[in-house]
Amino acid sequence: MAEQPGAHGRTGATSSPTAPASPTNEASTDASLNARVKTPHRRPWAWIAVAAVAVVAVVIGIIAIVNRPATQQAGRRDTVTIGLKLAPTNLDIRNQSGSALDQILIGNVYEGLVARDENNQVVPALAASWEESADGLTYTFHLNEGMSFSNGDELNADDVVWSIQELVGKQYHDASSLTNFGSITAVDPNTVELRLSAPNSNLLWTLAGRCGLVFDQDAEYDMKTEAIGSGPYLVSEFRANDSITLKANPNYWGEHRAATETVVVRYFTDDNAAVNALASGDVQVLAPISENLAGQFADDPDHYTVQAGDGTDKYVLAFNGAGEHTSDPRIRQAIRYAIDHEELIASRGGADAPLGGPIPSLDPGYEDLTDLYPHDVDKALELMAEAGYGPDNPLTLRLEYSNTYGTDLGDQLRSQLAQIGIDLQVEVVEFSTWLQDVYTNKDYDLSLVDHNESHDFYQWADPEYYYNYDNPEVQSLYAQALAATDDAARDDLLRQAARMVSEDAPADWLFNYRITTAWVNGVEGFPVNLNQTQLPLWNLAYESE
Amino acid sequence: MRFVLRRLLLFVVALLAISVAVFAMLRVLPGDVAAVMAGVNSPPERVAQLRAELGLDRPLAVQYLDWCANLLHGDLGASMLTGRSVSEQVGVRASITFPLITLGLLVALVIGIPLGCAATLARGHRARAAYRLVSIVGGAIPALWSGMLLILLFGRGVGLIGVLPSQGFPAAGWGAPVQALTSLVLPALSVGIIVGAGLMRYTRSALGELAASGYIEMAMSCGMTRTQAVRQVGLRLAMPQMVSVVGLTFAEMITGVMVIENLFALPGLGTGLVTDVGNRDLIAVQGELFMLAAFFLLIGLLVDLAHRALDPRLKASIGGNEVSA
Amino acid sequence: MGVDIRDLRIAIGGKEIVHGVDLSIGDGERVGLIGASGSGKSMIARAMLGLLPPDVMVTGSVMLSGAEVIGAADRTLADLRGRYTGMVFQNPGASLNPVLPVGRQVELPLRLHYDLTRSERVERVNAMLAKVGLPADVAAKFPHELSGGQRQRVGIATALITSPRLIVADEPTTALDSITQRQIVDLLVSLVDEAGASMLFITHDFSVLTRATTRCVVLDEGSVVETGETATMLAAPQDERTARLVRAARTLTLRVSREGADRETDRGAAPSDDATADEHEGEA
Amino acid sequence: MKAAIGYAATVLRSMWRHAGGRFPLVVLGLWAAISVVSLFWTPQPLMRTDGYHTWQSPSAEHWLGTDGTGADVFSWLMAGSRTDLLIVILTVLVAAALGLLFVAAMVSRHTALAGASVVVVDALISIPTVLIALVLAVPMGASIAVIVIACGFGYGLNLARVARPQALLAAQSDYVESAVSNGASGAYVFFRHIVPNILPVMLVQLSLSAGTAVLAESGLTYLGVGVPSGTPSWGHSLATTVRFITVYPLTVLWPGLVVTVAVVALNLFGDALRDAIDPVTNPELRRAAGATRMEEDGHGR
Repeated sequence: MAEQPGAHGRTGATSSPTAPASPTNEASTDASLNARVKTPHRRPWAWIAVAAVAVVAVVIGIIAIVNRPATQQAGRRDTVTIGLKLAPTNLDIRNQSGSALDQILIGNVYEGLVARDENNQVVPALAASWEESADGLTYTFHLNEGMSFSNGDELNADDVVWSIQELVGKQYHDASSLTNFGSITAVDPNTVELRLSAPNSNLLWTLAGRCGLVFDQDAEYDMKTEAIGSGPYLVSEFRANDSITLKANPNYWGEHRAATETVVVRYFTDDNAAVNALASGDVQVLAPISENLAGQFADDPDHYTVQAGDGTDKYVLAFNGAGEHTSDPRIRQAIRYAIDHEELIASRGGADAPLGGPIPSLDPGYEDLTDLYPHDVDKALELMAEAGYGPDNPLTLRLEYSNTYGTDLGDQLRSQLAQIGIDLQVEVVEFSTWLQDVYTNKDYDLSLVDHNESHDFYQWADPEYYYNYDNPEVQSLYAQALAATDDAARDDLLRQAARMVSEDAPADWLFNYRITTAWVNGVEGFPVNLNQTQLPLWNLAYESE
Repeated sequence: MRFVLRRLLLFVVALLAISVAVFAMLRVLPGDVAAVMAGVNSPPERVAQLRAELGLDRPLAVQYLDWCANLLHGDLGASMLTGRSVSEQVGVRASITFPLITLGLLVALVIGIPLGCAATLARGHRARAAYRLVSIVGGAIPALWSGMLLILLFGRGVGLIGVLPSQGFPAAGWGAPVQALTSLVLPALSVGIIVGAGLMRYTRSALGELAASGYIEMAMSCGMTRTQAVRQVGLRLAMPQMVSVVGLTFAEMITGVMVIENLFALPGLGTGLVTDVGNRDLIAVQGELFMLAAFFLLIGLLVDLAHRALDPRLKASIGGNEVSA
Repeated sequence: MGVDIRDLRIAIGGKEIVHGVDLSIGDGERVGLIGASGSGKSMIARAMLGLLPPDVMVTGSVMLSGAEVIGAADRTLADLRGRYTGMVFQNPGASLNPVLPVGRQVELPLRLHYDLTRSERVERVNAMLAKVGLPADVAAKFPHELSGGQRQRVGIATALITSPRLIVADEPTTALDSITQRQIVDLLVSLVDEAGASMLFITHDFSVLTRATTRCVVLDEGSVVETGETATMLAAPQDERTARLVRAARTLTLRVSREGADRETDRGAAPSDDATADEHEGEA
Repeated sequence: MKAAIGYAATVLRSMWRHAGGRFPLVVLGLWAAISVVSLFWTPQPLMRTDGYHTWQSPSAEHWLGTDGTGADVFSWLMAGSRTDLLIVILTVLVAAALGLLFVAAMVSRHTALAGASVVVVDALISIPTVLIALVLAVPMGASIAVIVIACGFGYGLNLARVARPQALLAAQSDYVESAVSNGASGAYVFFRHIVPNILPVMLVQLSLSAGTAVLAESGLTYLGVGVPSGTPSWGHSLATTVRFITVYPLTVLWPGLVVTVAVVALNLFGDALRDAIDPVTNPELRRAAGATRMEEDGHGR
């Protein structure tokens, strides 16, 4: 805004626009004033500008230095930051649902009698070994010796008994999956005996989840904001929906001692922010990373590793078995024929696996059922025509699902189903609304959920479940499978049941979501498989190059 | 004095009205926090049990009065989901959001007012058209988009000149002041540019009106240049109006701020509110909405008071609403 | 040497409003510039002091005491204004800074141009306020707390505080009732004469003109129509347009003074934005 | 009525004559035209997705490429224009109706009502639009109605506040006094005398609000409380693609650009409208009105 000459346009007169000097001397008729005229001084704009530029430069320099990714000398880091997606709102693993809690707490902070490994098999944890009676009704667990909680309290058979009795007595979350539970007693400080009223072939697996967790009966703390367990880590800070800081548990008793002193877990709802965090070095691991965004890291193998892992996430497009139109099996089958699973998977980056039935590859009873309902639009059109609908006479159906899955799937399903004369009205709602409408009130035609739990076939054997799927044969097969004392027999029964379910088409399994994990080279020991259900971090280490 | 009392009374009445409205609206919503806690693998009995534990099965009026009673003690209750006290939770989130808004506003002021002055003083058709274009285009960019563009430019690890963090807030919060501040720079720029463009427009029009007025001529006739007069007298005279505009902007900025917080993964009030509404954590939402509303009402009150303090013509009059036009 | 204006032309948006005006004011002379509304007389006054907005095209020559005004740098002009020249505006309510106490307003030209201590300035301001007939406590008051006549006295005090050689008074009495008009004109004339300054007095009111000026220039639609002794011209206008102006001005004066008085009372009751008042006038 | 059409024609004509007015008129005209066309035709069927051809670069088939579901970006933007147009029109109507209602209350002859409404407007105006939208979205779900109600409410309040001084002047004017003393009803006086006086302010303010509504649509849709899934809108296009800006910057460019251009056009429209309906700056209007009153010395205001 410097003053420029020519304020008044041009001078038309002959007189030159020289700066007037004469009036300045005798401008006032008051001589005493004329003597004290201020000498007009220009402000040193140039200097101010230079100073401003300098200040900005210095500030940017400081910012750049402060924010430089901490380039410490190569070597093992004592802090590793990992980025996850679904954030827990509280730490109360006994009451709050959601796999986010299982993921971060089980195996890290809380430990169960038994645990699962990367292949979804049951392995020892607090119990070093166990025996099962021949009738499958009594399980005897032999606990490790010298176990303790992070607060120093001893962990013995009494704590185990108390924890499971509390679970059953107060019906904490997941208590219902402890089918046929009879009683639990402490035989001695290191032995626990669990009795069932009838055999439950799922028992050990169930105990590897929330049901088998052991809590300190003497500790008093707010379960929502704190966690006291026996695992290799303890929660040093928890910010709801944002981050959890895990520190190595100094009182840890076992072999899974934390390899890294501090693990910071950050949660990103925005995929782009997550990717930026990995790119900028704020996190060293990202799981999951959207396959479509992983390209930039996959293309840079010198610095990053990108890998997809197996999981038990089943994207279930459920058809309401009691729905006005979806109770017609022809329509359900038509929908299954109409959906092009390969296309869905391709649009998501191609990492996911097709899934033709209710049991994913890591669960017992898995069988490739994808050829039961291959993509066949003609067949679908035929079935629709039988049911009295077609492209000229479309059937309107409503699909309701939670906004956590994005809008793309709905758009794609609408497009695919439009070809066979289904006008799909897609409603993307909040999870709580979905819970109310679909899960609780069963008021829906189609619903889409990622059922990420493992061993969850019971859903199809429960006529009260929101699927409204009631097949006594399936229910009987599942009951037999539960009662089986032999794993092979159990798997066979489940296989039969799964095939039956898939044939009935109470739902379409869009795909088995495989989690893509990306990490900075030098990170070791981060589980790739099943890392959205349980994420043991004790072995996680980062050796920077 | 009477004016202040009246405004305060209004403030209290408005708060009360808002509390009832928020409560009533939230309680008739479908879905509840117990169902969210129970998740998709729990039998209905478990939901009922949780409802009872959380006290959601009591009559609405009882719940409301209970909440009001606690409110009188300055207790907004504890979030059903996180178990933390709502006031503490809001405080933690506000410690990100309000600095963000303030920084954004600062950016807006730094951009808007000088550019507005320059636009007023610009000579020639072309210069003025250019300024106008800047202000209009600047105000027409969606926050989402400008935020993204800024990340592409300056985001550390992804940007062309990647020097600034583009996501998250340091775990230590304001305990690490430099990191905290730098993590707010890009978000603040994103919101600030848009608001700044609006402010520039407003400054220009307010000053433009004043520039042709006798006040500027008078100041010039006393010996100021036009630039000096516009900056010293014009800005000062525009200030009462500007304060009102900035006050309203402050409230309206929260929209952009919510988007920006999501984009930059900042755990502030915006992201918190969206999550809590989604989880039907009614106690928390109620508390947050109430505090936000109270805050914005307070801003409104302060703006009105500042407006009066800045304009001696209003200060003198009584029951000023008749004149504040 | 005073003021010498040669072939002054002013155009707004390509439309010429003042068409080559010549005018000169000698040292210590009081000259009137008279013309109907829209004749361009206020524009001339503003062009003389460089007050016109930058998009107004001004050509020709305005010499203030030997210095060229047209085309001079902003800063140079600003240095002249308030020191060599002082200006009294038509409507003090719309020109006195409403957020500045009267004392600070009057002090402004002193502060901008002269190196005085604060107490020296206060002393001069108080003396000036006394000279224009305002009570001492006015210095701490805001313009809106004063009556129209008092405000114009503040305006005069501001214009004269530095004892400039040239006073430009742009319709200083139009917004006032007729009794106050006379007082203000008399005050202005006496103060100008006392300081030995020259004055350009702009008005459309011949009755005021006789009191204020010795010589006058008649302007009509941007051109000078007639120049001469004020008294002579009033008695026997040479030009037909002057004659019309004289008649028109006489009737106009009556009406305007009444309106002005009305407006004064309005303001006293409810001080309001002057912009609003102007619009109000526009509606009526 | 004829007079009103003539007035509108004069205003539009003089807007067209200025460069600053022609651009918004062209853009808005194009916007309306595309909205109508998109109802019958889009280059690609709107709802067709193609998982094998996601994130395609522009081609003869897909003029602006495809998005993450393989849908045609250009078709979606075309169809989005009608949703945004609808939102803008409805929001403006709601804002105008509410604004007038509040103005009527604020200049009402019942001083208690007038005072109370001034106070209420002052209080409500400080509640951000997004909070209203967020709360509304819970029972209503994501929907256009949420945007329209929340924005219409907020902008209506703004309008009332801006138009109040003019309305007050009109309400205190002589012709209203005389109309009232002649027994005219309140509604008659309001629509006959006060509304015409605040119309210029209203039009300008509403065109600004229209621009803000387009921006609000994109923001609210991103937050999940705006346009529902499956309804094409610019905000939807922006929100669903913006995450991929680092990978497919070109695809994200278009929705942002469209929104920006539309909002610029709406703002310029407001400015041009203000100039065109202001008798001081628009000589044509003066001529049309038969008024030849010149401003004193040409630089009144």
